[in-house]
Amino acid sequence: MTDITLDRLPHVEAASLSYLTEGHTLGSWLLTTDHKRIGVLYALTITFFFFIAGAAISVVRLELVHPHGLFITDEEYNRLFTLHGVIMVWFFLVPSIPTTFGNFLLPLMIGAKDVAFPRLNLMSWYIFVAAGLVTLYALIAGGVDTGWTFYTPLSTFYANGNVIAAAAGVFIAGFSSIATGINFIATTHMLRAPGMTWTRLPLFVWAIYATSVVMVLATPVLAMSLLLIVAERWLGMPIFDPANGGDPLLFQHMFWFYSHPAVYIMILPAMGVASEVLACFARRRVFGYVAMIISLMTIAVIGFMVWGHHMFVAGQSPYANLIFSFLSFIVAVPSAIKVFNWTATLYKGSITLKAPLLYVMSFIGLFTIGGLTGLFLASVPLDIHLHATYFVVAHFHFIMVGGTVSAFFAALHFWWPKITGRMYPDAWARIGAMTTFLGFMVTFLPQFVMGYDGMPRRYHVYPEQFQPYHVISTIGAVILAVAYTLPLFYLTWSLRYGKIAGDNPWHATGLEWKTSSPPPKENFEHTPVVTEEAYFYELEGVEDNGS
Amino acid sequence: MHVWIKPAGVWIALLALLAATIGAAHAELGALSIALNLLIAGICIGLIGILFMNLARSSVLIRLAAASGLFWLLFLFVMTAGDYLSR
Amino acid sequence: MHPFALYSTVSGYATSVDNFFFALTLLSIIIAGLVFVLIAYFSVRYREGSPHSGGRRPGLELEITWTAATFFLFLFIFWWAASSELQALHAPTNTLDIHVVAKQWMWKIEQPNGIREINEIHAPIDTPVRLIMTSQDVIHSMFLPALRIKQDVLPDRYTYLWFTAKKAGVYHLLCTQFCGTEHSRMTGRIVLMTPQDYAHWTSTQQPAQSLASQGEGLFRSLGCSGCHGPNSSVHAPDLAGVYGHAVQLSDGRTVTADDAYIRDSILLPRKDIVAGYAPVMPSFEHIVSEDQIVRLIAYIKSLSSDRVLNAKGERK
Amino acid sequence: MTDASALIREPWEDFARQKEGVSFGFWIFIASEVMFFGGLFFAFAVDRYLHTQAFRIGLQHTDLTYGTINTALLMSSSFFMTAVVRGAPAGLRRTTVFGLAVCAALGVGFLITKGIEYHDDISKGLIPGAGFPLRPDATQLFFGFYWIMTGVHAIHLFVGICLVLLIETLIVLRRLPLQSPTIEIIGLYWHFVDIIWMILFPILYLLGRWP
Repeated sequence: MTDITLDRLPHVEAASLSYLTEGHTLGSWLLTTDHKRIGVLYALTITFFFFIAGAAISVVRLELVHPHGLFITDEEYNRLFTLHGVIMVWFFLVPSIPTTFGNFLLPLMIGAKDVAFPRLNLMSWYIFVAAGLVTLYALIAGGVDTGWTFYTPLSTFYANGNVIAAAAGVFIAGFSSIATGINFIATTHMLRAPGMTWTRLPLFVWAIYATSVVMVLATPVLAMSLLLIVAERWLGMPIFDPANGGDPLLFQHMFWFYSHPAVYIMILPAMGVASEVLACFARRRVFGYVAMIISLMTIAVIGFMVWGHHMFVAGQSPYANLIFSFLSFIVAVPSAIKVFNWTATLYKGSITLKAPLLYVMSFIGLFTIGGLTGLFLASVPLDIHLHATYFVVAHFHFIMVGGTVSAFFAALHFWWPKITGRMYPDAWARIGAMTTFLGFMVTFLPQFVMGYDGMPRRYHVYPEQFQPYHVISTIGAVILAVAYTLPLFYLTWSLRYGKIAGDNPWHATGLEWKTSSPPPKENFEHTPVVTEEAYFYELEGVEDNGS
Repeated sequence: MHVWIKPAGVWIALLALLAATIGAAHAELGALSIALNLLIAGICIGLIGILFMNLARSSVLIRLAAASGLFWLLFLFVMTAGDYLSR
Repeated sequence: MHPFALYSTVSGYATSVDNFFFALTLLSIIIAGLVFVLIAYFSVRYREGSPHSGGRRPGLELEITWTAATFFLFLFIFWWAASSELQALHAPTNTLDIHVVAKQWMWKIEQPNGIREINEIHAPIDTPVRLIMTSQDVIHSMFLPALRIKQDVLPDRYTYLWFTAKKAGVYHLLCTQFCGTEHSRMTGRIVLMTPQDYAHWTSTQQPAQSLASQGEGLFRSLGCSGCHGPNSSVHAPDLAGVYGHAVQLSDGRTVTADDAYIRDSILLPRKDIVAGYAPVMPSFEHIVSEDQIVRLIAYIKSLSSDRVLNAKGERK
Repeated sequence: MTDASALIREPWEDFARQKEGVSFGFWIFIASEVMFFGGLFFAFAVDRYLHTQAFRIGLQHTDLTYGTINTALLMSSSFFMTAVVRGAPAGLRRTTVFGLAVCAALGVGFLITKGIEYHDDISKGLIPGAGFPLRPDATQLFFGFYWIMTGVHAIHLFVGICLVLLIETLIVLRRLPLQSPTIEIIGLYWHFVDIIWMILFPILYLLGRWP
């Protein structure tokens, strides 16, 4: 079998060689240490959480059609948006791309057999599932009404609900994040194939690496802030309690020290995906490869020093406001550079508008809008007005949903043939991509307007003047819901009926495409040796043809 | 036997520092006393980290990993100090 | 209420915020438009099989250009925003002070002359007005969208907002820090009136004792006057003229005796001890309520303005 | 070394590199732990800055004797752990088994001392809440930190003792070769827990102790 390439084999035999067929029992999945299978386990888990949190916000969105609500109480409303926030942030967005595609692709992309610590990797999935179940229990049985931010003293003394269990769940999820981060950092440093130098690494690997650094160093501070909340609420240990001279702002500092970098945990991998997909479908090297790496790392580091822009009206010193505002503008520079580089990657390329590229274009568009509105919120006087209004809601949904989720779908469509060995119907996927973009814009653009007009977030009942915007937003949400459910159908369909993909359906560079689809358990028959730079597409080195 | 001898020196040094720091805490030196306590704590940590945890003979990569936590912690302390000191 | 308030002329500050907002919006549309148009244009011009595909692209020079351009553009926006923030930082000294105590889920307002309101602030235009705010329970946030201002309201601490409105009208007052079940119902109105109307409104309300004179009563009934009164035998600081002035502390620091300082001195007397005095004052924590503190401060403040007036009078 | 080649695990191909990788991975974990405790020290630093005097009053009510004994115990345990980590790869079985036993014993000694100290604290009523004996109220913040900091540290130490006893058992049963990188990383963990105490000791027992 050494001389025959896999796609020439009848597919039954080809399939028998892959990681998917290494065992068919449930045990062979639940006890696997194969990074690819763990990636798939994560994918299933976070999809579950995505739809749970999506269902919660659907109710909220529908409720907001009427200024006085339609069918739920204030308390239920508060619990639903808290559930949406907590689950989406910690059980979908933070783990989304790193744990699924990071797990699946990182060893493949650097030519390794597996991640550095495979058993730790499996353990981190179990921790994640356990954390998810604890949190879900807390949010559904009894509920939590603090918002995902757990601000004290509301969360410690006044909120009724399962704050302790919810905080414990998120705390446990932190271990999973940290374990994954450690694994990825060690893998990237120690297990690169011969010739895979740092300047030949695909940008996705760089992005996952930068993300892992943030995960490992930011998550523990969140863990500590939650632990202190629990100690205060449960054991009565005063830390933030203003009655004893404690400072609620201290909690906010600790919370945002994690939760701002968490946005970079969400968006950096998305940036990596965008670079991979753009290069492939433009048939060109990513424009400014080195600049892309520098900006990734700059964002990861400076991203740690901007959290105070969440606290401009919190009672923070006005001078600290200025410093945080300044650094927030600085961290926007590398983000802008990345957008320019992606755009320039298309320049003089040879572009095919396949579904993954459409998703990436949607990512770039939405991320650009999200990034630019970030400048508004980095400006102190504007943020004073906009803070805690729908403008902020729209801004971070553009980044975290428009950006990260679009990129997640791009990755799903780009690597689907590699993961499953099957092609999906591209026409349906393109419809999906365009519907997502449309639905997203309809949902969230009106929120910028009503936010500036003064519509506060987390409001169950609201002044009537905002109703038209809410109605448009809800219509958009319906479109968005359809767009997000659509892939569920055609991708599932493709598992059985899709065309056999072959090793490299996109003719992409990158080591993951040099092995079979789906890859064998050990990834590569022989350890690959890398001799060329990343994204060495055919148009590189082709001289100008004079036109 | 050699595995005991070198660490024993560090052990004795640590215990001596413990005595010194308690002395410093009781001497009425005001802020200097606090500075001494913290300085001695720093020396103890340095001894354990560098000699016991073998950072002295570890690779650059491992030293970087060890330093990264402290470096990032600086962000937390310095940026927040900016708030509390100028409130 | 204003149906569509995207451009506010209620105060000069609000208008300047709006000008900045729309300038930034225009700039954003240009940048986003540029990116969108280029992506669309490239997708068509360099589509698969296009004769224009391939060939050398610019490199480092372009990278440096747009990095520098972005950097300086953002620096400029920061400068604009920061200078606007710094201008609005300090309230004028002669403000009309309105006290706000927030609680789940209600705003309690006290006018300087003792009139109490719930979820409603009456304030004159063309007059600098300052809101002195604190909370009895969780963190709330005072948001006056028409004036483009907002400030979190914290328990056991004072925060401030100030504005000089120039257009009378009735506008929203909203809580924008999630504060529990009925957060979205913790709303009210700010009624901006001409100074004449405001004076008229004040005179038609229930005649109440002014905050300061209520405070004077408390000053006696709580026993403050026993030590701080002019004829006391206890060695305690004289409070007349303290407000608004620098106080030398025993540990060498100097602080300005503002509302927060006086509040701390009542609740946490050992925190900032005035130089030359023994720390003998008991804490009034859990003894006085936020409402009472507001009155005590108003009284101490009034001692200060009396003194200033007297001094002026004597000089005459 | 035949013993070592049996220790190679997927996906590693070379034992020295695996050892380096494991130790690198563990150092990243320590960096993460530094941030975890760092957050706690940070909160302490802020509150101490806000209430310097109250924190001094609180600190004067912790028991320096127990603190000192415990510091000496942990310093000594680190010494024995170092001998273990140096001795094990050289094949010094007796040194390893003896060193680990002493380590665990010193760790248990620490927890017992801490337990007695907790008992004393409780009998003095030094638990924040209604009826707290000290004034001003911010002393309660200090004791909030005292309980949380020593508690989280004690949990870490307890985990450390369990790990030490686990590898001790495996080594005695000859199920864990002396060359295993596991011994080194458990040593690193032990030292790290010790280092945390080196910070807790001055900030809870010493800073501003003078009367």
